[in-house]
Amino acid sequence: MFYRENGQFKASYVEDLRIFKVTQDRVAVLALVAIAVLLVPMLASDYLLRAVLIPFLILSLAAIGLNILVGYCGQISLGTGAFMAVGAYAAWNIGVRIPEVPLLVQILLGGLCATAVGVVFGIPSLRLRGLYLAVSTLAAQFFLDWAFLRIPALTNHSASGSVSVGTLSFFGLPLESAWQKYLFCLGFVVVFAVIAKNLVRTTTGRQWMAIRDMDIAAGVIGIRPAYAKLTAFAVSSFIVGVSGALWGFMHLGAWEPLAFSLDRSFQLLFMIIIGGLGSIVGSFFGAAFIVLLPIVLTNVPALFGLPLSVDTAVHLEHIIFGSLIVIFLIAEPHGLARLWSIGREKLRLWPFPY
Amino acid sequence: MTSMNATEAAATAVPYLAVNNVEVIYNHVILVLKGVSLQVPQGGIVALLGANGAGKSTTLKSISNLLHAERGDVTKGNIEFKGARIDQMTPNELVRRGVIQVMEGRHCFGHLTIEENLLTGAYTRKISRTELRDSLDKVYHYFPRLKTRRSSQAGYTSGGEQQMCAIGRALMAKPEMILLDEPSMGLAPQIVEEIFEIVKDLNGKEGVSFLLAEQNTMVALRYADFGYIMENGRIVMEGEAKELATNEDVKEFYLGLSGEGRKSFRDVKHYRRRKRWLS
Amino acid sequence: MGFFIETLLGGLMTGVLYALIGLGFVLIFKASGVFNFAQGAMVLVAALAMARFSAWAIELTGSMLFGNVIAFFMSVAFMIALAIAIERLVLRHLVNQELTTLLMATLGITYVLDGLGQTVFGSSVYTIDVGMPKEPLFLFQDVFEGGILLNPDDLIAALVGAALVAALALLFQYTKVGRALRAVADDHQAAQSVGIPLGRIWVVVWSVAGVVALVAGIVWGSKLGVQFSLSTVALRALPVVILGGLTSVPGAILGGLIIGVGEKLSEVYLGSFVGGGIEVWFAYALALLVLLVRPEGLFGEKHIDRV
Amino acid sequence: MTDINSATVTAPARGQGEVILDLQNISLRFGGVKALTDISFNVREHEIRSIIGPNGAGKSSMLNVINGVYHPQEGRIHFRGEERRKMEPQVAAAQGIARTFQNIALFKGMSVLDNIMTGRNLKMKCNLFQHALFWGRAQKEEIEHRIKVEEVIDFLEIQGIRHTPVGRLPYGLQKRVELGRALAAEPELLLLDEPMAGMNVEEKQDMCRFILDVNDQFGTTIVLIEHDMGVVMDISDRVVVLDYGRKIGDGAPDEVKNNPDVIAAYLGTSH
Amino acid sequence: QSEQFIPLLVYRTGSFAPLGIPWANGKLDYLKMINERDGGINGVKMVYEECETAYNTDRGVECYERLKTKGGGGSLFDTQSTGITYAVMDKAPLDKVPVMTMGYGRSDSADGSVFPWSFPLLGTYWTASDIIVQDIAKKMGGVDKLKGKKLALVYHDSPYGKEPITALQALARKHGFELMLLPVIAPGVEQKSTWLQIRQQRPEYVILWAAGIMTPTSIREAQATGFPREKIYGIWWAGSESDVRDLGATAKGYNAIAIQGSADYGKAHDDILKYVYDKNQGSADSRAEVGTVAHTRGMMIQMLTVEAIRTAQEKYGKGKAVTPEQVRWGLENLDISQARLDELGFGNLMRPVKTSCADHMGSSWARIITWNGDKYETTSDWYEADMSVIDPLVKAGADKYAKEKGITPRDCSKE
Ligand SMILES: Nc1ncnc2c1ncn2[C@@H]1O[C@H](COP(=O)(O)OP(=O)(O)OP(=O)(O)O)[C@@H](O)[C@H]1O
Ligand SMILES: Nc1ncnc2c1ncn2[C@@H]1O[C@H](COP(=O)(O)OP(=O)(O)OP(=O)(O)O)[C@@H](O)[C@H]1O
Ligand SMILES: CC(C)C[C@H](N)C(=O)O
Ligand SMILES: [Mg+2]
Ligand SMILES: [Mg+2]
Repeated sequence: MFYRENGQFKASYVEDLRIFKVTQDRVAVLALVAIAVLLVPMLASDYLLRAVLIPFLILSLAAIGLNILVGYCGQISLGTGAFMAVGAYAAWNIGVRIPEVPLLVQILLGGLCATAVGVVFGIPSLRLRGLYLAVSTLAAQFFLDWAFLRIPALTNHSASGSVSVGTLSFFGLPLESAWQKYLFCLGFVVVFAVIAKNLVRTTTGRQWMAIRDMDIAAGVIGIRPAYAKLTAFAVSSFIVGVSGALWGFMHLGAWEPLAFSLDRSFQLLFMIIIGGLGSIVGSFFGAAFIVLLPIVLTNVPALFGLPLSVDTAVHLEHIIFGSLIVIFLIAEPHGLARLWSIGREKLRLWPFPY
Repeated sequence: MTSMNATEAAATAVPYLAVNNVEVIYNHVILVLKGVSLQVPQGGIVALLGANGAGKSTTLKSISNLLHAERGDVTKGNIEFKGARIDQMTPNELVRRGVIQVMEGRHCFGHLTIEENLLTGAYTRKISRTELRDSLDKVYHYFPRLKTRRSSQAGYTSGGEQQMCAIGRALMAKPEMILLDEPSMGLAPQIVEEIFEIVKDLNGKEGVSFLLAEQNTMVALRYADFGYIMENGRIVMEGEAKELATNEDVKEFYLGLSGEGRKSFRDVKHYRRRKRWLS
Repeated sequence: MGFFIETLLGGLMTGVLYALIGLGFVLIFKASGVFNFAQGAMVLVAALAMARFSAWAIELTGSMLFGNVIAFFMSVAFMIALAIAIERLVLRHLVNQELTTLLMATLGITYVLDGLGQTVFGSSVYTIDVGMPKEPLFLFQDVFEGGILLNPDDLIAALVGAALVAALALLFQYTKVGRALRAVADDHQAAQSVGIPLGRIWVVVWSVAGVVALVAGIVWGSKLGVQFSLSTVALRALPVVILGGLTSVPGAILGGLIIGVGEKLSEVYLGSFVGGGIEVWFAYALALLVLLVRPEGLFGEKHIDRV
Repeated sequence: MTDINSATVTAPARGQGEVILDLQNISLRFGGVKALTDISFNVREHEIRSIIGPNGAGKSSMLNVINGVYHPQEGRIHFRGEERRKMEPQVAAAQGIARTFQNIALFKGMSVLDNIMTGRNLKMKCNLFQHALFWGRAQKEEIEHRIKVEEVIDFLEIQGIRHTPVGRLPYGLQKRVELGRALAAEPELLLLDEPMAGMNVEEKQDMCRFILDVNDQFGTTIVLIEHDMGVVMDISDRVVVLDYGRKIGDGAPDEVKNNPDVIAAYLGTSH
Repeated sequence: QSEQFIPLLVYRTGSFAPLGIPWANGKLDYLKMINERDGGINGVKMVYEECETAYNTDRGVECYERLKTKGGGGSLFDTQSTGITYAVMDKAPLDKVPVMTMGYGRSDSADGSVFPWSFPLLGTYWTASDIIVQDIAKKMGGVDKLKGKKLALVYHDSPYGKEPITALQALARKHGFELMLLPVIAPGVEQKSTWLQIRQQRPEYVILWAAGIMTPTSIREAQATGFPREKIYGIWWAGSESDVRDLGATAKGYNAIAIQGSADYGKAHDDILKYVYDKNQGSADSRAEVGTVAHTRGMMIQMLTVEAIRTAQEKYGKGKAVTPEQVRWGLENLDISQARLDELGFGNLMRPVKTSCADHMGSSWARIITWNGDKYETTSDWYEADMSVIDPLVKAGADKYAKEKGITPRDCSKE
């Protein structure tokens, strides 16, 4: 009853082109952003910010990047972790070698390096498809893992192979406390989410989706497959690279290649599948789900006073995690985003069932 | 009145296949069939007609239980075959009982050759090599074109060849009841006639019953005994095929015949709004 | 020269072991068009089951041979039960879904198996001892200095692997079930429509894949010990099946050999120049190179593109 | 036997225009399968040119040759006077050739509107960065093209399903959307592969109307494959008949209808 | 309040679980024993919470974030992982929590003037490297025999495995031996080419920087390529019973370094059995685990923790819980004499430790143990690292770190 779009007519195409077409949605999203910017930093505990919200934001960003490639352009990638690593290491190297470069630029340049690498590893996509392509991205994953582990120049000859970042600042403002880092990440996420949404709702996005859905037909319409695929790789790796740099700089502070291992790639893939392939909001849902689930799972038994040893808890977490993935896929193969939209559909029809 | 006759016909015939008041919902939200009931008598050929999106394919798939694969659910009603409920059976059991569907859009196994495609049709039959050979020859006899393409991968054959392959594959199962979804689609006129001749042949000689969803109303009504017309997920009209063929509305909307006979496609000037029997 | 041959042999042996794991992938892919990421976890679970059952059975019977045989059959039963459970609980509900969905489901299964396997069977290192000879053989000692080293356990494993491959290749090529499997992989719904019982087919295939996983688990487990990390060897086997073609049983073997040899030679001869540790990505790069020439792998089925 | 290819074809009442597409001695093989053998025919500006023939005759392959999906082993193709031997479909699209497919090739995951918008892909000039910001030019361009697309949507009367994902649409509507996508490109040459398969008479009538109107209003040249002889004979200007990859007839509908080779190979006696 | 919160980062799952489980149990058992036997430290009960890292750096960081402020502040973090240590190294000074890394972690953090918050007590990978080389030299009949010889380092390719390289290279330069570096990719189950290379190059000895599943795999591959087990030296984390037990005779002759005397059995073990296991409070599945090398190390770590807290209490108020910052002071002013060790039941397991502002390691004693097919035997006398080699490396590393991070080192002579 409350969620109705009756009476909201779109009088112009500009209105129809809005990201959130229903007034209620628009209000809700603005409110959400306002809360995220104003209320959360004030109210959230340090732990909540550092261990939940910051990882959630950064992983959402990475998921958006990956979703562009997998969800929109249909190119399966298992090398996301490696592309994050490229962003992180590149930004770090720039910072170490040219300390004058401001942090923001460092991170964006990290993203650009990831773009370059992403495009190179995207080239096989011009010939390969599906799982065979996934293998080429796995090659990227393993090769880059190796490179960051074995090429001393990339870690500035750090003996342990792990690198760490110094004190951070954003154009003179310190970036030390949790809320500062949180706001910094939030800024990135909002900006890139809007950019990503813009891309996917215009020609670029339609080209990607066309390639995903049927590449021959796309060619017949005049879409250049090579261009579409490589731009998808480029944009996706850029966003993923930026998120990698944020992950390294804002979340970890110090890292080794293992932080961007294949597990990370799978984790991100899970996020977008659970969240919803080809959906920007879905990326947020997926990230929230994956970040929160382990935390909930470790805390819930304690709430009920069940003492679980950590290893049982971890194994149980795996079991529950795996089962939930399967259950979700069965319930709705298109992810939380689709469940969300079905929910809204029902709400719109409510109180009538169909 | 046609509907009077129809009910009489249905009452007298043995309810061989009976669809009773079926409701189908896709994806938990999209209501597609809104209480469909129909019967196919033993040895009958029944046509299911209707516009695009009326729900013909959905009806057939709810009988053959292929709906699950499309996230569709029969939420109300039931389906009986030879007196037994079949709505909970797996497609495999149905094929064993003799009910098989030829799906719309061919659905050949692209990587298998034409001959392998045909052989998969006999999966449920426990028969000797020679019997299998005979069945295969029978199909090749019906569709000589398939024989020449027998060792090509189905994915590379032409649209019409695939259609023949799909029908031939179903015949390999030696079914008692075939649900044919748009068999004529994409086939050359000659072949269309041939296919319907095959239908008639199987019906006459082997007593196979048919429920066919067809857009080619003209041909369908010529070969069918009985017909149902669907609109928007409901049966809006039913009757003996001959009667339907002479019904004015049917003539106008499904046969393209108006008072003075068939009009050239070039001359049908304005887009006519389709008359709805029910909405 | 002696060393080269040795490395080559080592590579070939490893290759067959990879192929043994790759086989599991190929089986399931052929039969449902699904790439089963859970294969590694299945190897782990199978090996865990075997290790625990055999410890128990050997103690009970006091005979290593008997104990192992009993444990083997118990493990086979366990893998079949697992296959049935997977079909009931997962696959059945995902008929006709997109490939990515099924792929993800197998990733979900991986997690469940990892957790379940370790909860049920424990997470320490266990041993499987089926009495494989462990001491190396040195051949041609008079021809090459130090002889050529050959591990008899590898050799036995290779023979087992080759036998398994031959049997499965025959199954696929010449039986009605083989054809039905391929049909299922092409189009679930159409396969259902002609009466192929998807459920049963899947149970069969996952069971066979489970048994293959068990054999792989026994071979690898008796080499490495059975522990969580065993599942990671599956990732090493991935380039193998890709190279051979995801749909080809003999491809898995050939791919295994090529990758095994390529990997070992590269590590031994090139690795030292760049700091070592290159074999993992080298295997992938090798597979990728072949793919660029043949996008569907050496023996894989061509993707059908028609409009 | 007379050489069909050299036989001159009498120009029908309509379609007097220039030859815009000329195919000479096209042969296409797939391994051992000869899909097309030494086929020549042309298409004149503004006409509706039909290709008919039994199943597997090579009709779809012919369209695939015209728009560059298949590359014939032999033969020459002139489009608008320019010769081309081998080209990619994107290039054909850029030259103004659009088409629909026999097995619907819509982008399943996208809405009707987006599908049709992809048809305007070649006409849109903004780049990635402008799209990313979606401000100023990009937005203006999007709206301009949206207006064109809305025209197509109105023309095909599919307003109601604008935002529906195409995968959920019934077959017939999908065909219509596919036509919309091709029309959105404002093509000079439109290739239609069995646009009316799976439709009932009323829907075929609608479809014919659309085709004729496109042909009339925009002067679009149309190459049509169709098995419904009623439709073909009623609306085409000239008809080519293929059988087993060879051309067995070419001419005005009436001529073709009475050609004994054609009757034997394709039409059969009952029509 | 009168509870002292101890965060416990552990890995009971993952590829290092075989090592991680007894290790974590040892840590737990000691705390339980202290609570049970002494009623805590001067009446302050120890409370604790385990957090599973799976040896995964970012899970470790998350655990750290979660536990650092819990229960009045996590007294100190023993991350059990070099990787996690590196990651929290920069956070700890800001959060003011000490990081104690007994026998692992960042070797140059022994320099307390640059790393006030880090405590690699009892020895680092650099001191371990030196001691292993000392023993090898001894077996070969003198340091001069090393010249021109070849030693191979087979290592887990992670910060953990790479840490000793700096020291071994320095030693190679000093003694004139050649060092072969053979990385093994995590988790270390595929080592065929590594050992083929060893077979080809025939190094004199192999130094094995392995852990978890990688260790038995290495030994198996050594057998498969005919490399004598007597010529392998494992780092202490590769020298637990879980690494070799299942191999039995296959591993016979395999050497490992033991941090301090951690392969021995002491009175502390008896106390644990008595106060914990006899009351069915034991963390391990079987009491046989008590006394195994990895379990004993867990106990040692926890003993050092408890003693650091006790030291802190002595300064900041007995019988009161101390803050992490105060624990740091305790760690920096540890002074455990042999007498005190005997009292604690660690008399034969350890040698005295004394830390200071400049020396955060305290001591670097170690012995070599050898697997006899059935159990480990101590086969060497006590060694101490040659600090003339190690100290310059620590200094160089610490200076570089200070420069990178803009840290002004404390002046230890003033403290
Ligand atoms: N998988 C699906 N999910 C959602 N809606 C569906 C699905 N399949 C069909 N529908 C909807 O159900 C309705 C009936 O479709 P159906 O395919 O049964 O029609 P039809 O009568 O066979 O049409 P046609 O003649 O075009 O084949 C259509 O409106 C269609 O949009
Ligand atoms: N890519 C391909 N590979 C192999 N054979 C092909 C390929 N494309 C077409 N063929 C073969 O070429 C012949 C002509 O096919 P085409 O699709 O052009 O027929 P068509 O005239 O369109 O028939 P229909 O009316 O049945 O659609 C067929 O026998 C088909 O099997
Ligand atoms: C050996 C490993 C499992 C842990 C070890 N403490 C390290 O330095 O990382
Ligand atoms: Mg239909
Ligand atoms: Mg065709």
